Amino acid sequence: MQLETATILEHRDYGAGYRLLRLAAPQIAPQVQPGQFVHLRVPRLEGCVLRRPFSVYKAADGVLEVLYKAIGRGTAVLGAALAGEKISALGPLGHGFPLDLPAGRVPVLVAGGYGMAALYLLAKRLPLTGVVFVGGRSAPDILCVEEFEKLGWKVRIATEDGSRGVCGLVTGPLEAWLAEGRGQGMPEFFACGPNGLLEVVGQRALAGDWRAWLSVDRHMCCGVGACLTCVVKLKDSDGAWVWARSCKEGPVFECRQIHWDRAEEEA
Amino acid sequence: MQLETATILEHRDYGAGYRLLRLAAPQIAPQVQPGQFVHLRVPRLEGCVLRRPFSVYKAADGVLEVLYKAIGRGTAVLGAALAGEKISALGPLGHGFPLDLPAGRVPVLVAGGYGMAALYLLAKRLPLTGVVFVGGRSAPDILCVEEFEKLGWKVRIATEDGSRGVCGLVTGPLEAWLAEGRGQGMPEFFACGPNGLLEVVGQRALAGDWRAWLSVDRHMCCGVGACLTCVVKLKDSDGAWVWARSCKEGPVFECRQIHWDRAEEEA
Amino acid sequence: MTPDLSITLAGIRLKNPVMVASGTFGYGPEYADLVDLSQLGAMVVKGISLEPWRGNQTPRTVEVASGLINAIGLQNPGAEGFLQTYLPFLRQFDVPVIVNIWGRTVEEYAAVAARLSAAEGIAALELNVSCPNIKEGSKSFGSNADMFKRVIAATRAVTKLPLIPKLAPDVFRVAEFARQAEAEGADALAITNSVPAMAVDLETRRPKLANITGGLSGPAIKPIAVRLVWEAAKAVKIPIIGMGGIYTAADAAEFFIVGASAVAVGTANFMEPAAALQVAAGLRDYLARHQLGSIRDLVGTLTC
Amino acid sequence: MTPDLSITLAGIRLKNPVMVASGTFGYGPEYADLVDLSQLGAMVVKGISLEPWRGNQTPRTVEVASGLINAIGLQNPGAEGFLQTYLPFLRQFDVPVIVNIWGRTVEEYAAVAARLSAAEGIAALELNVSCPNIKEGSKSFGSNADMFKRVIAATRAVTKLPLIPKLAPDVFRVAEFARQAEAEGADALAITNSVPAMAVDLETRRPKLANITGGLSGPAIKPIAVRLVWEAAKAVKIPIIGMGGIYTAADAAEFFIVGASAVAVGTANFMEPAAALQVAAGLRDYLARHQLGSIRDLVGTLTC
Ligand SMILES: Cc1cc2nc3c(=O)[nH]c(=O)nc-3n(C[C@H](O)[C@H](O)[C@H](O)COP(=O)(O)OP(=O)(O)OC[C@H]3O[C@@H](n4cnc5c(N)ncnc54)[C@H](O)[C@@H]3O)c2cc1C
Ligand SMILES: Cc1cc2nc3c(=O)[nH]c(=O)nc-3n(C[C@H](O)[C@H](O)[C@H](O)COP(=O)(O)OP(=O)(O)OC[C@H]3O[C@@H](n4cnc5c(N)ncnc54)[C@H](O)[C@@H]3O)c2cc1C
Ligand SMILES: Cc1cc2nc3c(=O)[nH]c(=O)nc-3n(C[C@H](O)[C@H](O)[C@H](O)COP(=O)(O)O)c2cc1C
Ligand SMILES: Cc1cc2nc3c(=O)[nH]c(=O)nc-3n(C[C@H](O)[C@H](O)[C@H](O)COP(=O)(O)O)c2cc1C
Ligand code: FES
Ligand code: FES
Repeated sequence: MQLETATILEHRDYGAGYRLLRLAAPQIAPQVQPGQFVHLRVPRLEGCVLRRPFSVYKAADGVLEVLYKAIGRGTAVLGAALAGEKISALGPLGHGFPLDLPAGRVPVLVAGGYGMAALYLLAKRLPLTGVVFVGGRSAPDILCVEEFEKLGWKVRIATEDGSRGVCGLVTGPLEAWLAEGRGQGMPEFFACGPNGLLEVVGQRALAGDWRAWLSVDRHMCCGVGACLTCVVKLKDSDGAWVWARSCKEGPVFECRQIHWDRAEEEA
Repeated sequence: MQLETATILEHRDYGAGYRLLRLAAPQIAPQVQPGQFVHLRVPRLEGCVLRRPFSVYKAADGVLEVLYKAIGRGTAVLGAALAGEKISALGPLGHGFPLDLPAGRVPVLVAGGYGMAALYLLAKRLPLTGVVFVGGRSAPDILCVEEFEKLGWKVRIATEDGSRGVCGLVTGPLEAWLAEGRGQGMPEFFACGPNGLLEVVGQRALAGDWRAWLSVDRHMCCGVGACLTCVVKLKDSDGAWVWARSCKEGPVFECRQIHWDRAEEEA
Repeated sequence: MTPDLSITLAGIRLKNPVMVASGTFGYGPEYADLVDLSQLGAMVVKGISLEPWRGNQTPRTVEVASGLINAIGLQNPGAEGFLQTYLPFLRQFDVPVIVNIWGRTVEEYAAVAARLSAAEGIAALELNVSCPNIKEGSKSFGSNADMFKRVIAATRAVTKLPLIPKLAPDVFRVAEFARQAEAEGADALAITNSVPAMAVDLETRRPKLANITGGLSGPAIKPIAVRLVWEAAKAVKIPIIGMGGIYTAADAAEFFIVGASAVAVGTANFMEPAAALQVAAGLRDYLARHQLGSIRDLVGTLTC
Repeated sequence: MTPDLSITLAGIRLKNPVMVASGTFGYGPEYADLVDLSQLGAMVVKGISLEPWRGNQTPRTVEVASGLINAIGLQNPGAEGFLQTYLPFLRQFDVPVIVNIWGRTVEEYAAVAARLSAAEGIAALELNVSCPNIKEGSKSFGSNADMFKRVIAATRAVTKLPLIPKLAPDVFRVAEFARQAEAEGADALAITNSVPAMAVDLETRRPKLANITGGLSGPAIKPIAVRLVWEAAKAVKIPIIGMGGIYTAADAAEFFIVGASAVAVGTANFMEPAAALQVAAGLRDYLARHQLGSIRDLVGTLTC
């Protein structure tokens, strides 16, 4: 974990409503593990008091890449940052995905939205290839497909409007694939996306008695475990629950760890 | 008085630390009288709740020009506005300088800082030419000299460090000029600049039994007379004082109107 | 069908529930060239006292993070000045005129209320029992329960006009004050006035306001104001006019949802003179989007 | 000569007068990779209660204009958990550790104070009598004069450690509470805690915080906090730790000028983990520029 004044190398539209932010961050970049994130101070974001967390999409040669979508004021103002500008980055933060798959497992990645970015680094670093399921509302929301294919991964797409891939939710092609015989071995899930997606993947893994590593998305303040904003409920030994900080112990948790109680969770 | 969505036509450095902002403001521009001001909503100035007031430097053909110096956050952020952008302008506001000089008067303009900009429009609109005294800390602080000369005005300069014109305060050349015989007639003063300068000009005018029109610079909120932020003390008929709103009854007051009590005034 | 913005508040019929807040819109003529006053929910004029009042020395305002601190000190032309100079002007417009009043003593409150009640064309009196900028007494009224009660009772006794006490932002006792105002016969409540605050100039080490302290208004106080309205709305049945940092329809909607029946736009007028009209238009859109037929359907709909 | 930033506060020697505020810097390990804890004026840990406490449901924070509303609800590992897990870690650093404590009853306050007093390595106890996020009781302590007194008296009776009550932002009665705390034997005061506030989600019409209300902190409250410190400093002789929206040395200087002897940096840590160190360095520059030999020469120098 470092606080680094990074330099913006490139900042451009990436398609699907996303922007690519490339940063020279020689201290942080080499340390990044898939699923970890960086906490960025958006330049010129006045009237706001928090950094914004983003998963790392690529990290190599002292360079970090982030893919993000403008959803509110912070990401809108971030969009105006120019190549050459400095940006304060705190990272890498959190605990990412495990890379040591037990023998015979088939990695199955399930992504919604920016989840594709977070899972790309995982696909790149995993010792073997597998299959990626990606869902979105419509064709233009589907990110990074070619990137995954270049790494040798199979990509299955579902869109709610059927404009690309299968029509419906990503669970459709996932179930089909599982029914088809799911590759050579036992699936091991890795998911990143809306909380609803995570829960579905978690439930499916539990049903199949497989493991699912879920990257949860929580609002964050400090990003380092100090403020207790980002907590999620984990199962306790005695059937009760305890809080874990998604910025520190997470954002990746194995689905068996998570205590789901939907009513109390964030939307 | 109009609220107009103006378009930035040009925005560039003007020298002396000033920037020139040219606006297409077809509703406001034709109405502007010298000494009036516009209240601008600085684009992207988040975390601030007020507009910023600026004197009009030029107004012709539906175009307004403002010369401003970056002194705080508002003017710094304004500096980033680009040609083509929209900017909300409220104006023209206040009461400016009188243009109907009694016969035989010589107009004497005294300016500090952005005062040169405000007085330029006056020089242009007055039915006759006169002399302009301009003071500043150092040569690079002296604005618009050539502009005035082009209009046929004489310009006398004083800088505190002597790097341009006479060394010292602007009162030096002013006194010298008065002693020399001060042109053909009775001086009529028009001043815009720091409150200290205004007071000196006012005192000198009183001493000579001349008139001095002073444009006071007060912090403003509404700019239209509603909030009572910008008040200055005017002499009352019975020797006491009453408040006047510098955004409405001012910013220009004749020095005999003003009730000076320095201790209570803004720094 | 376009949603209905009209409401009846304290017996006054308003075309829409968005007023302009006292002290931020003058007495009418100031913004009349820019804004059609007839389209305002109500025009709440700057605080009027029995006699003309000069207010504080300058500087009187200072901009701070997402807010403004003001210490105007209630400068005003007095009741007679208002009635002669401004009320006739305001009566040209089809808009309810609410006069914000204050006094240095309980008697002065009653006197100015009585004087204004004798005039035609005033829809209601808003009692400023909370202005943080007056030293002689008004200051303490808002936070001193006994004085607060006496001021309301004394004005109630002399006027038939609807009475709208404007509460001080007393963060821990708002429900108590709201209940007391209701018990004394208030017809509605205005919540909240600006929050006591100060700022210091680091070069001179002097206060940035001549009055030393002033009242913080603007977006900075919105979350505090929403909370105060929510607490008060749970405590009383009389309607509440919510205010504090309202710039947009979204800001206003928060106040309605926690229980305000109307809102007022204050500091935002300095940025956008037509802010109140924009808020009203935006509320209409919001209601339409949420399939609510009337603004009244939004009031107090917070689900906890 | 470089200006002297060291102070002695409630008998504790601090290298510099800039602490980190309770709840914004964890218990030490969280920021230790980024910030040399030994360089902090003091480390004030997140509120500790007798037993472990889970705090509120999520969402627990929401960003608003120039501020943050939090309703963490005082989640903490309890006194034993703190003593076992965190105090040994903190004792590695040359920094005074101030433990912020709270209870749901007067007895719990005394019990946690007693337990912590038995440990080595705690410099002082900060009494959170003002947290707006606890429902059972702590909430009312800060605004209920009688409870406030009893809490201070009860903890005073069981500990020799310096006691620092942290006041609620009660805008109209801060002087009264400050005097009462002094009378009950408090060694210093911390002013202010966050300001009760709320925010509403317009799509769901639900509160943005699971706890409905929370405490507003950050730049939005700075002018309010400066004013509270000023009022309190006039009322008491014991030193005051000022806080609320401090991001820069300029922010901090305002607090010193109105009478704070030390300051704490809270919400700013989330943006800049080393904010407290930057504030201390900036204060040194400010003192040098103003030819003041010590930070003590700045305290209470407001000219009105
Ligand atoms: C571990 C993690 C990794 C993330 N990775 C990515 C990524 O790679 N690409 C990407 O586009 N987005 C990512 N997000 C979401 C991203 O942080 C938000 O989109 C962003 O914070 C929105 O900021 P805003 O100011 O534009 O939105 P606003 O809604 O204006 O923000 C208001 C507040 O809410 C917070 N917030 C809003 N939406 C989210 C959200 N979905 N998650 C967390 N906080 C939120 C903001 O941080 C801010 O504090 C990630 C979030 C987390 C927690
Ligand atoms: C009638 C009038 C005409 C003016 N004409 C010009 C002009 O032609 N060119 C020019 O460069 N400047 C002019 N000024 C000054 C200009 O308004 C300020 O420089 C500007 O408001 C500074 O804003 P800021 O946010 O950069 O400064 P900050 O100091 O960050 O502003 C904080 C607050 O103080 C106010 N403020 C700060 N300095 C001044 C000041 N000198 N006068 C009034 N308010 C101030 C701001 O408006 C804002 O409300 C004029 C002021 C007035 C009243
Ligand atoms: C410059 C100014 C003057 C004000 N004058 C008065 C007043 O005379 N009487 C009053 O009750 N409130 C007065 N207020 C308070 C406002 O009416 C309003 O309650 C407060 O500003 C909060 O709303 P806002 O955040 O929308 O401004 C004044 C506020 C400002 C900013
Ligand atoms: C996330 C968060 C948690 C907090 N937790 C505590 C706490 O446990 N005990 C306490 O006394 N104050 C707590 N506070 C209040 C701060 O210590 C501080 O008084 C307040 O935030 C004002 O300072 P600031 O504006 O610099 O943040 C907390 C504040 C925040 C933002
Ligand atoms: S964001 Fe602060 S603990 Fe996780
Ligand atoms: S700025 Fe509002 S009255 Fe002049």
